Amino acid sequence: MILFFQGRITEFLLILLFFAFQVFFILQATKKKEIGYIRHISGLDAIGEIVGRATEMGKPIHLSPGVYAGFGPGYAGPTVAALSMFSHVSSLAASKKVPVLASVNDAASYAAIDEAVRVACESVHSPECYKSENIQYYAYGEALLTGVFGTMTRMKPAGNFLIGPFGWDAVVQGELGAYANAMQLGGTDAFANLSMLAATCDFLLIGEEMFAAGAYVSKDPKGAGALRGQDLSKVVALLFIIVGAVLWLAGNKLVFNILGV
Amino acid sequence: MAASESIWDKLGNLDRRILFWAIVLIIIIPLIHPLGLPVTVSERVREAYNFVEKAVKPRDIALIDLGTGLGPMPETMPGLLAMTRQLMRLQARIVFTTGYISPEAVVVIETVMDQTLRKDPKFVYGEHYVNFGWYTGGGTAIRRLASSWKDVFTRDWYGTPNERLPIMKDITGADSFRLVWHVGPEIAWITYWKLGKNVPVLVTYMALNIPTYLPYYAAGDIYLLGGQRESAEYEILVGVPGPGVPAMDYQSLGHLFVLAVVVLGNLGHIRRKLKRGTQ
Amino acid sequence: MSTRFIRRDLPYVILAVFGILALLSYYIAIPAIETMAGTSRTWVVVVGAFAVLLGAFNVVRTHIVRAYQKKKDYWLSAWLLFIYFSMIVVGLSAGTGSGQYKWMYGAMYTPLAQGVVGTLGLFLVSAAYRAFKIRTIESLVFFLGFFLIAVRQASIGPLLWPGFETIGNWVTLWPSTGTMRAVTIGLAIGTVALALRTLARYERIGLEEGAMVGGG
Amino acid sequence: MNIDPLVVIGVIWSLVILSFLLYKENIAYRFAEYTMIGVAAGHATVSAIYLINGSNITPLLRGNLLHIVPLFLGIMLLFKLKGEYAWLGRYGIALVVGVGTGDVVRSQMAASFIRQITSTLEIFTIRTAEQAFNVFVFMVAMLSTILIFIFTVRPVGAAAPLPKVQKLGRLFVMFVLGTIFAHQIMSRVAMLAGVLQRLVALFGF
Repeated sequence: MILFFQGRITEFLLILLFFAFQVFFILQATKKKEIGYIRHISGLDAIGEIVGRATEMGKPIHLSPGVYAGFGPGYAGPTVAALSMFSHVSSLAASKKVPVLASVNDAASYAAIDEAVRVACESVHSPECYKSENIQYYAYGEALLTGVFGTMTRMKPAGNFLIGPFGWDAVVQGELGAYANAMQLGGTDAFANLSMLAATCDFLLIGEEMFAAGAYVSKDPKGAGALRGQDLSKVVALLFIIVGAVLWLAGNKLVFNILGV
Repeated sequence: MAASESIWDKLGNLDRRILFWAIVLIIIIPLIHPLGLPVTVSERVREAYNFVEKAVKPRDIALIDLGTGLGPMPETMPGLLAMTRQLMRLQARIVFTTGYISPEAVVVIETVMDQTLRKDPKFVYGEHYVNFGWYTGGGTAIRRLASSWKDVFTRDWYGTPNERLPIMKDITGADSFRLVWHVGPEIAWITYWKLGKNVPVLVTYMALNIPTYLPYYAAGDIYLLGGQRESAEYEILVGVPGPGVPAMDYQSLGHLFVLAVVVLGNLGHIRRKLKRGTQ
Repeated sequence: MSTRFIRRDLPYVILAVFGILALLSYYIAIPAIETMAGTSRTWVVVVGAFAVLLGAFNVVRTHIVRAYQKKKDYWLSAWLLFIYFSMIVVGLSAGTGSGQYKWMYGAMYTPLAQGVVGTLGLFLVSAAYRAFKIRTIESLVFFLGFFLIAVRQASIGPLLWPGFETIGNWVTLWPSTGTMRAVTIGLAIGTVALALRTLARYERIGLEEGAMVGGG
Repeated sequence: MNIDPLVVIGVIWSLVILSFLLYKENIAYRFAEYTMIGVAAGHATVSAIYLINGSNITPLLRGNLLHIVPLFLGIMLLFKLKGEYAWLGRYGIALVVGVGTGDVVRSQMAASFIRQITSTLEIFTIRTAEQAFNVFVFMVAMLSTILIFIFTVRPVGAAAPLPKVQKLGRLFVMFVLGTIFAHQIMSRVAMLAGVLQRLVALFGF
């Protein structure tokens, strides 16, 4: 086919299929208006707990998307996940009048997070939760960390959300949060930095759990439908692996070849 | 009994500054007085070295791309220097670029060139090596580089236009390169250059990134040099002394110290548990 | 066009149009799509640069207010502003390649950055000290993995017993790669699903105003 | 002895940063922090101005009118500084997020989905019993870990063992996180050593 690039056709069809799963289950769930079974995800349940703690203590919460935040192809995924998560967290914080701090070193992510927090706070008319000086832009990773050193020691936030494309800064941000006795939720894509968040944070989102945040936290049929669609995509992946492996052992490379079309 | 128990508990509850000072001393002492602990070469490193030896012919073009700033340099610099020296010995031509978020990595390129290429009068800037410096856009730019080099770079870092650089006669896109040596975390090199254009990709990065890259390594997509230790091993293979091997002293001690710290952290806790068990 | 459309819906239209364009350009071989996607990528770079200005101006405003109101450490804010404007004056008049500019950067940013990076060694030690308290089976397994590799990575380990090297390599290549591959596939599915939801406006990413799309 | 003043300044700055941890939060540290933020913001501003000038204003003045779009979006972004007009900034954000989101789909599908599955299939070229064992361990780790991310299947009937398998998957994940923590020691110690090395070198060892 001339219309498609060679070697990317299966890939494209799979994207369409995954999208169809999402739309189908979201529409179905919205029509039925019921939330099906969703496994307990302790990291995501902790969001309410952390914001609640901040409310009780009368202290702010801190959001950080990590040093690699940005919308380039390598990191856009976790950055969008962070954006979705922060949007939920800040509207929860806004409803409880908890101030939101954020430290970001990528300009575009800074603008997006600033907008997310501002919108969340304005829509519940909670001006104390958003102040433009609390959402800080630091230009470069090292400057970001000195800033976080300062923010953590001086503002002593009660909760710390470390969600996004973390890099070498994971151990610094996690430990600083722990020194400040903040209750921390961590989640990132790269395993190297996830291990540091696992060592420093109270709650951990492993892998895909981070991307389920928006759908899980909303507790509405739409979110449940989206997760259902995501699950079906994983079943497709499992089928590819299992059927492909069995065929491969029998000397047939059909699945392998299909994926390369 | 009570006194000893409090000691155990204290060891499990130390002020972190004691640990900080301890690790500082553990690193400084071998720096002042090298211990010369031995280093062995592992399989992965030998593979990468042999590949370069076999694949690179005189006048082949190699791309060295930095995806990191100054931070990881203690770890990757020995490998970077050894690699550059090996390519020089094989009479390859070398192109430097960096796609890090800030142009600070250009400083690293300058250091590498100062210590290797600029010392050898046989290597002429613009003909045998060239520094294109900094590009923005991360993976997007890497993809554009693969299809058309001049879309991203129309001049080198010092402002010389491409037309005045003799090496540029042979560079159009990914197909012009014999190999890519990427120092950093950017998987776009694998996506667009290895999988897209079938250019061999070698990766050096910090030890902590070995596991992230291992699936690609196991799948045969890349050659991998992870961390200071394997950097030092590469130095041994290339055979020119550098900063890598002496660093293994404090690395070995540092690892043992971290292990000891983990045990310390558990002492009070385990003791309490044992005591509860005997009662 | 209503205000509602301009303020709430139009951003999503922009997001979806350019997102779908970027997505399709990789799969569908129509030169016009490729060109438009390429153009939009250069736009992103420029808008990103404006975002840098936005962020920097916000820093400047914050510290002007602090310096003016004489809050605690106001002289530090004044110093920050002094540094900021000197960088700009030198950078724009003499150029970023000039000796003065390089000196300012090299005398301040580079060594400070190196200092910050150096703290990672310290933070790692304190994280190790606190993290590996063996309380549950999960933390025991966490420690076990740590122990196997830490002993291998110290070049003393393989000298004591060559088996450490073999076990360390085996563990990293088989069970670890298997686990990480599963997580990578999960991440891919999660990312793709989230991205598609974002493009289709099922996901909240903070561009909406007034009534929320989801709960919260 | 000839000492470069930059080296001395560099070592002092690094020690000031370390003093935060080796001693405690102090005024010298705060001074360093504000300096850092000022320099970083200044450098970013200068780079951004050059970038806007080079890749937007210059081509625009040469008559390439399409460049008006990002210029317009960018200027609207700056309205975020003024509370009531902040919503004007959304269009620029939408563009950046949109392109990034579109791009990420394909980079994830290619490198992290298709490629990971095909390379999993490739390991099934089994010749020896040892290989078979390795592949078995690999698959147990992989399948149990993938099943962690099944969120919406109620564990009844055929799916009843699901929670147990998920627990096994979590153990694998924790084990790997432990190994990776250990992989990091080298990098972090090297970073600290980089700073200390300059300090030691200054005193001439």
